[in-house]
Amino acid sequence: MATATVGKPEQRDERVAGNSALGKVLKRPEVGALIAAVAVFVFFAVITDTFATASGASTWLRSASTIGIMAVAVALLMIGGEFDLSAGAMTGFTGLAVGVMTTQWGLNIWAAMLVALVLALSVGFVNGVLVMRTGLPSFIVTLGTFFVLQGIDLALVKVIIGQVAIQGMTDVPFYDQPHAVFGSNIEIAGGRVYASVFWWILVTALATWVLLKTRVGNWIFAVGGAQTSARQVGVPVARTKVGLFMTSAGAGWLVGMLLLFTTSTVQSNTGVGQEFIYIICAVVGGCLLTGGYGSAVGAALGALIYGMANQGIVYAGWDNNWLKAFLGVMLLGAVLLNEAVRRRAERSR
Amino acid sequence: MATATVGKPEQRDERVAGNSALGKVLKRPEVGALIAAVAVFVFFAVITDTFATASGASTWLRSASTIGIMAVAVALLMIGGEFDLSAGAMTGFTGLAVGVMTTQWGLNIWAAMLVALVLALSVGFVNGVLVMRTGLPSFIVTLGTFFVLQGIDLALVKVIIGQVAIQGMTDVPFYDQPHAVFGSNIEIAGGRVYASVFWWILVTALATWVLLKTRVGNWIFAVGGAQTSARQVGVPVARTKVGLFMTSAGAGWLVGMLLLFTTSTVQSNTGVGQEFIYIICAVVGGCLLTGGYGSAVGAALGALIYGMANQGIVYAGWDNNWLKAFLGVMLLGAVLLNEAVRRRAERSR
Amino acid sequence: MTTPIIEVTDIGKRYGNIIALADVTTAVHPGEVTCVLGDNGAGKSTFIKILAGAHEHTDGRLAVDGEERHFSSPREALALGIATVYQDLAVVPLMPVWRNFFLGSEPTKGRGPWKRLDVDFMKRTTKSELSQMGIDLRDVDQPIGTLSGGERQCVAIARAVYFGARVLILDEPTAALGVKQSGVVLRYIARARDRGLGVVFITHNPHHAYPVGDRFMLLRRGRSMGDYPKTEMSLHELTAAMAGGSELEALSHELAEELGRDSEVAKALESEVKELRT
Amino acid sequence: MTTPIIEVTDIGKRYGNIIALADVTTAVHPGEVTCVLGDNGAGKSTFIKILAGAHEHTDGRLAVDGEERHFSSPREALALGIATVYQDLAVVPLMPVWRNFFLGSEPTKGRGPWKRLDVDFMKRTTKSELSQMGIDLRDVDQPIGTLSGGERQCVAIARAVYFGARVLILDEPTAALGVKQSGVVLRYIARARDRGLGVVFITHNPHHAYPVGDRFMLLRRGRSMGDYPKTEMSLHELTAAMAGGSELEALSHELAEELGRDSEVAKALESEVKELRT
Amino acid sequence: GCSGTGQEEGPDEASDLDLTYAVVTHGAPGDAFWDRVKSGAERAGKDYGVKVEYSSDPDPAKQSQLIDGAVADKVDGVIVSMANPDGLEQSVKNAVAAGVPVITINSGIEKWQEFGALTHIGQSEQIAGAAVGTRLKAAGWKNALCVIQEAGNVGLEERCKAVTSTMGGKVTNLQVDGTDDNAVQATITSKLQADKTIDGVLTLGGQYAIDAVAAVEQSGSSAKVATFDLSQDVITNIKSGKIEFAVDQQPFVQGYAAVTALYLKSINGNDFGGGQPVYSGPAFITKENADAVGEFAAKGTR
Ligand SMILES: Nc1ncnc2c1ncn2[C@@H]1O[C@H](COP(=O)(O)OP(=O)(O)OP(=O)(O)O)[C@@H](O)[C@H]1O
Ligand SMILES: Nc1ncnc2c1ncn2[C@@H]1O[C@H](COP(=O)(O)OP(=O)(O)OP(=O)(O)O)[C@@H](O)[C@H]1O
Ligand SMILES: [Mg+2]
Ligand SMILES: [Mg+2]
Repeated sequence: MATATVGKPEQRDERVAGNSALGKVLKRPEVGALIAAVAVFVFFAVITDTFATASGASTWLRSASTIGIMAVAVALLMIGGEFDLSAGAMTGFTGLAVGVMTTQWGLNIWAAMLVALVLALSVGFVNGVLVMRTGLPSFIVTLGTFFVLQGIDLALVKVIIGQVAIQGMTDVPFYDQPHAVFGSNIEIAGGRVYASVFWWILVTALATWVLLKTRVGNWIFAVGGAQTSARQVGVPVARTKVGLFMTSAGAGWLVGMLLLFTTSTVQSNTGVGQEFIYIICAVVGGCLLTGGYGSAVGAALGALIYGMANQGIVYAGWDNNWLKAFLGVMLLGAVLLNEAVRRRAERSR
Repeated sequence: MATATVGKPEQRDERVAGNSALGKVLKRPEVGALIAAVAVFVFFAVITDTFATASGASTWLRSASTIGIMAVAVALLMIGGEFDLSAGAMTGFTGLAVGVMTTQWGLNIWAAMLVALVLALSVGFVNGVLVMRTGLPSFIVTLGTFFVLQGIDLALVKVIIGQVAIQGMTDVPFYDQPHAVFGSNIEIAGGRVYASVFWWILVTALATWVLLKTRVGNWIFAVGGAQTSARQVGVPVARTKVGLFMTSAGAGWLVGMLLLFTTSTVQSNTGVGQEFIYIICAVVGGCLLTGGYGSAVGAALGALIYGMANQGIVYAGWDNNWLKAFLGVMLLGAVLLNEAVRRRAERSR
Repeated sequence: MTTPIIEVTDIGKRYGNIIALADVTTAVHPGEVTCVLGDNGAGKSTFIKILAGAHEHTDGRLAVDGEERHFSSPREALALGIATVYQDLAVVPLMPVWRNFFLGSEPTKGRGPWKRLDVDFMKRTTKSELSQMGIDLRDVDQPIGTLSGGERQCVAIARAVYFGARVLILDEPTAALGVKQSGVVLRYIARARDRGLGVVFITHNPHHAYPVGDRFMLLRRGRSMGDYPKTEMSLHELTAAMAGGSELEALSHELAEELGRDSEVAKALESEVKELRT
Repeated sequence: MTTPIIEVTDIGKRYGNIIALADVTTAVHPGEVTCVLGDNGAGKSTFIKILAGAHEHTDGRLAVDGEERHFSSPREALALGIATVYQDLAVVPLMPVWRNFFLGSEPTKGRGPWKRLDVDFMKRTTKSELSQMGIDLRDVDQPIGTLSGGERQCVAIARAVYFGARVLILDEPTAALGVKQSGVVLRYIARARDRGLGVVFITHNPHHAYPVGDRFMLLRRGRSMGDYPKTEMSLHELTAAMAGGSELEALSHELAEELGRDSEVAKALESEVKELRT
Repeated sequence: GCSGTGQEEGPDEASDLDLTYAVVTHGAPGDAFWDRVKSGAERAGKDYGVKVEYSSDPDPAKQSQLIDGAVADKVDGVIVSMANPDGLEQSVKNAVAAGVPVITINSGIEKWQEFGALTHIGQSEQIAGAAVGTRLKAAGWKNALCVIQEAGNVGLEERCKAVTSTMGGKVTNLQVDGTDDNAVQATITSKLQADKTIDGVLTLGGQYAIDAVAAVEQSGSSAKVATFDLSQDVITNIKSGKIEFAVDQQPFVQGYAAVTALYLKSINGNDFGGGQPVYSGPAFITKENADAVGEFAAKGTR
C-alpha cells in the first residue's frame, strides 16, 4: 500500500521500470530540436564546403540571431497562451523611429533609442491591456496593431522623410557608440561574429532562467496551460500577460536596434511577414500553439534550424526557385525528427 | 426539488430570469459579425457615393466571394481544431495546374480540371494523414506543404512554361464552358454579379447545413472542442479530420478555378499570404482559434467585412499607404462590436 | 457459468517507464456486476480504459467473445456493445447537452442528401433521460461545460446506460452525485445486470459497491490482489479491503477521537485494524 | 459567539438569464465547520466560488471582517487567508506536480536578481505533504495531468490546507478519494477547526458531513432552506435532508427490493419517506 | 463660349472640371519603385489641380477588381500597370467600353493597343533589363547574381530574365527575404562564399544594393555591384565607387507623364504619344552624373 513506503523514499519504486537519467534528459522539450539542429548542421557540413567553416558559420549565425531573439520572446508569449502578430512590424517600427528622430529631427541618438523603447513598450502594454480587457483573441488584437504599425511605418515615414527607407544613418553624431553595442562584429577563428549573436545568447539564457527558475516563469506556464485554474489559485493573470506582451515588444525594439546598427538602414517593410517565422521557429522548437508548454532554448534552436536551412540551401547551390520547397521539406524533417525523439523518450525505460 | 417539475415541462422554471427569443438569437456566434458587417456597410455607404450602388457592391462582393469560400472551409477546419496554411497556395497551385495542362500540354480543359481536383484532394489527404499519424501540429505540417506547393508553383511552372504567369488561357478549346460555370457574370440591377458570389453563397449554405444538421457536423465540433473526449465516445476522429483537410483543399481547387476562369490567368504567387487572411476572416466571424466553436455563416460574414473594408477604403479615396492601418482599425472595431453584442446577449434577460 | 464477454489475461499498461498496471487476469460475465476496488492511483481507471479501448494495453491479452482483440479506438469497443462512463466524463464542454448526449451515435432522419440529425428526438430524449435520474435541466441547449459537476456526471451516465448494449463500464459514477442520484445509478446497475448485461463498476464507497456487486476485484499499486465472489466476502471485509494497507491504527484512533465514533470512516478503519490484529 | 470572518447577505449569482443562486444569507465563523448541503445543481459550487473570489456575485453583499468586499479575483481572497479546493481542482495539467502545488505562492531564495524558486524545498514539501495524505507519488516531476483522479484531488487539498490561513473552503474534496484518504481529509478539517480556522465543507456524503460539521446550510434549487446548528439535527434528519424532495417513496421501495435492505442509499431514502409521512 | 475678360478661348480650368484619375498598379505596398511612381502621379495631380487616387495589388485578380471599382466610381481616367495583361484584359476593356480613358504604364507594352488604351508610358521590365544586360556585358561581367527580393513577383522575374538574355554570361537568380535586411546580407554573403567565381551582383532595388555592398565586403569577394533604382545611400556608394552604376527607370516620370496624358485628354482631347508608346527611361547613374541627381534622390523622387 501507499503508506508502506512513507519514510523510506530511497527505496526503489516497483511501479517504475528503469529510470535512466538519459530518459529524463530526452524528455525536455528542446532536446528534439537540438538533435534536429545537429542533423541539419551535419547535412550541410557534408554536402557543402563552406557551411562548416568559420566564415560560413558567421553568416548563418548572423541570420539566425535576430530571428532567434524574436522567436524566444514570442515563445514566452506562446507558452503564456497568446500570440503577437505585431512582433515583426515592431522591429521595423523601432528602427524607423530612431532613424527618423536622428536623421530628420537631429535628436541625440541615445535619447532617440530611449524614446523608441518607450514607444515599443507602450504598444506592448496596449496590446496586453486590450487583450485582457476585451477578452478578444490576441491573434486579432495584435493583428490590428500590426496593421496600424505597418501603416505608420509606411505612410508616416513617407510623409516625414519623403521616402520609404532611412538614409544617411552613418552620418548621425555618436553613431558609432550604439553601433559598437548593436552593430559591430569581432573576428573569432577567422569568422566574424556579430553583436546580434551575443545578444541572442544573452536573451535565450535570460528567458530560460526566468521560465524555469522564477515565480514569473511558473506563472507563464500556468496562464498558458489553464488560465482559469491559474486565476483560481491566485496567479496575477493580467499582469503576467501584459508583461509578456511588453517583453515581446521590447525584444522587437532590441532587434530593431540590431538591424539599424548592423545594416545602417531600415525600410518601411522591414519585419513585415516575419511574425509568422518567429511563431514557426517557436513551434519547431517544441512550443505548443495552444500554450502552456515549450522552452526558450527550443525556440532559439528553431531559429538556428531555420537560419541554417536558409543559408545552407544557398551554399548547396540548389536552384533558388525551389528554396521554399527545400525549406518546407527541411522544416518538416526537423520537426518529425524532433517528435520521434520525444516519443522515443516517452517510451524509454 | 428536481423531481417536482418532472412531467410538467410547460411550467415556468423559477431558476431562469426571462427567456426572450431575442436573447437566444443574439447568442449565435455569427450575430455579432452580422451586426459588425452592417455597421461597416452603413459607414461606407454614408461616406462614399459609389459604395452602396449596384456597381460598387458588385466589386466588393466579388472580392469578398473568393476569400469567403476559403474562409468558410478554413473555419470548418478551425472548428475541428486544425489549421491549413497551404490553403492559399492551393488556390494558385490548382489554377496553375489547369493552366499548364491546357495551354502547354493541350489536355482537354475538363479533364485538366478533374486532374487538378484529384491533385488537390490528395494534398489535403496527405496533410490530414500526416497530422493524424505523426501527432505534429497541423500548423507545422501544412506549413511544410505550403512551402512545397509554393516551390512547385514557382520553380516547376517556370521550368515548364518559362514564365511565372499563365497566358493565353482564353484560346484553349472549350474555354467558355468552364468559364460560364466559374467565370461569368450576370447583370442584376445595373451591377455585375460574378459566378463566384453564387458559389460563395452555395458553399456557405452547404457548410452551415453540414455543421448544424448532420452527424459529421457534430463530430467536427467534438474533435475540435475536446479530441480525447470525442475519441472516447466513439467519434471517428481521424476520418473527420482528414475529411476536413480534404474539404479545405477542395475549396482551394474551387477558388483556383474561379480565379482562373474569371481573370483568365493565375501566377506563381497567387494565394501566397492569403492563408492568414482566411484565418483572420474566420476569427472575425466568431471562430475560436483553439477549436470547437464557430460558424460557417460567421466566417462568410468575416470575409464580407474584410472585402467591404478593403474596397471601401479605396472608394473613400484615403491615402493608399494608410490602407493597412485603416484596415486594422476597421477589423478591430468590427471584432469589438461583435464581442460587445455577444456579451450583451449573455447578460440579456 | 456463462461464457465471459470480455476476458483479460496478464494484462498490463505502461506509460513510458511508469507501470500503471501489471499482470491482471479477470473476466466480465453477462448478468454479473464486477466491482473493481482499490486505493487512489491503484490503476482502476487504467484497467477500464483498456477494456473500453481508450488505451491500448502494452502487455498481456484481451479477448472479447473468445476472440483476441487489440482495440485501437473506443469506437471498436462501442461497436461491440461496450459503453463506458469515464472518470473524467468524456464530454465536450462547449457543445450543448443534447449534442453531447448523442455524440458518436447520432440518430438521423430523412434519406440520401436529406439525411439529417433528428434534433427534436435528441432534445426530447436527453431531457427525459436526465429527469429520470432526478436532474431537471433548465435548457438542454446549455453548453455542457456550464452544468454543475453532478449534472455533467449524470449526462455521462445516462448516455452510457442508453447506449450500453452488452457491457456497461462505470468509473466512479457516483462520485459527484447526490444521495438520490446515486440511488438511481445503483438501480440502473441492478437493472442492467438483470437484463443480462455485464457490468464493471468502480467506486470508493463500500455501501455502493456491496449491494450491487457480484464479484470484487482488488487492485493494489497496479497489481491484482485477487477476484472474490460475493459469497466469500462480507460488507465488513470489503470495507476493510478498500481501506487497505497497514499502519492504520494510529489514524483510526486519532479519527475516532477527533470525530467521534459515529464516523463511517473511523469505523471502517477501526474494523480493519482489528482484522489485521487477528 | 465570535464575530464571523465572512458574512454574506441576500447574495445571488446570475449567469446571463440563468439564476444559479439567490438570496443566501449566512456567515463563516472561526473555529466552526459549516457544511453546505444540497442536491446536484443546487448552487453549492456557485456559492463557494463567490466566497473564494472566483466569481463576482451579482446581487447582495459580501463582507470579510465586517468590511464589504467585491472580490474581482481569487488573489484578493487568498490575500485575506481564504484558501479553496475547487470541485474541478484548479490544476494546470501540463505542469509538474510540485509546480502546481505552489502555484501562485511560490517560495523563493536568494535576493535581488538572484531571487529564484526554492526548487528543492518545493519538491520535498510536495512529496511529504502528499505522503501524509496516503499518496505515494512516483515522481513529483510528473505532469499533474497524468495523475489519477484521486491523486490529483489530494494535491489540491494538500495545497489548500498548506496555504489556508483563516478560512478553508472545500468543494466535495472527498469525491474521488479512497476510504483512507477521506479519513485524512476529515482529520484535516477537524484540525483546522481546532486551530481556529473557519471551514466551509461541501459533500454529498452524510457520513462525512455529520461528524465534522458544526452547522448545516441547505441549498435547494439555488435558494437557501435555512442554516441549522448540529444540536438541532440528527444524522438521520441530515441524511433525509440531503436526499431531499418528495416522490421518493417509489424509488425507495424499488431500491430496497432490488438492492436489499443493507444499501445505505435505500435506507436513506426510506427514512426520508418515513419522515415525510409523519 | 465667350468671356468678358478677353482671354483667348482655351482648355477649361481643371478645377471647374473636377477631375479624378485612378492609378492602379501591381506594386507591393512600400516598394520603393512604386512609391516614386505614386509620388510622380500625385505631384502631377497637385500641379494640375486634379484628384489622383492611387491603389495597388500584386495579385492580378485583385488589381482587376480595383480597376472595376474605379470605373464604378466614375473616375475620369485610369492608369494601369499591366504586369499580367491576361488578368487585366477584361477590366481594361470594360473601362474603355464605359468611356473611361485608359493609359498603361510600366509593363504591358505588348497589349495596350489591343486593349484600347490611349497610350503606353514607360519602360517595361523587358526593355530596362535588356539595357542593363548590355551594359553589364560591356563592363565585362561573366557570372552575375540577380537578387530577387520578392518571390514570384512577375516584374522582377522578367527583369532578371531580360538581363540574362543580353548579358551573355551566366546569371543566377537569388531569392532573398526582402523584409529582413539582415537575412538579405547573410544570403548574398553565403552565395558569394559558395561560388567564388561570381563577379557581379545585380540588385533590383536601391535598398538591396546597400546590403549587397556589405555582403561583398564580408565575403571578401571582388564582385562588383550594380542596381536598379536610386536612393541617397546608393548615390553615396556610387560616388565612393562601391556601386558601379544604378539604373534609374525614372518611375517618377511614369506617374507624372501618365497623369499629364490623361489631363491633356480631359481638357483638350489630345492623344498623348500619337498612338505610339512613350519611353520614360532608362537613365544610367554613374560616378560622373551622380552629383546631378543626388539632390532629387534624397527627396525620394528619383
Ligand atoms: N457558467 C454557467 N453558465 C450557466 N449556468 C451555470 C454556470 N455555472 C453553473 N451554472 C448552473 O448553475 C447551477 C448551479 O451550479 P453549481 O455548480 O453551483 O451546482 P452544485 O450545487 O455545485 O452541484 P453539484 O453537486 O452537482 O456540484 C447548475 O444548474 C448549473 O447548470
Ligand atoms: N498518462 C499517464 N502517464 C503517466 N502516468 C500515468 C498516466 N495515467 C495514469 N498514470 C499513473 O498510473 C497510476 C494509475 O492511475 P489510475 O488513473 O488508473 O488510478 P485509479 O486507480 O483510477 O485512481 P483513482 O481512484 O484516484 O481514480 C497513477 O499512479 C497515475 O499517476
Ligand atoms: Mg480513477
Ligand atoms: Mg458543485
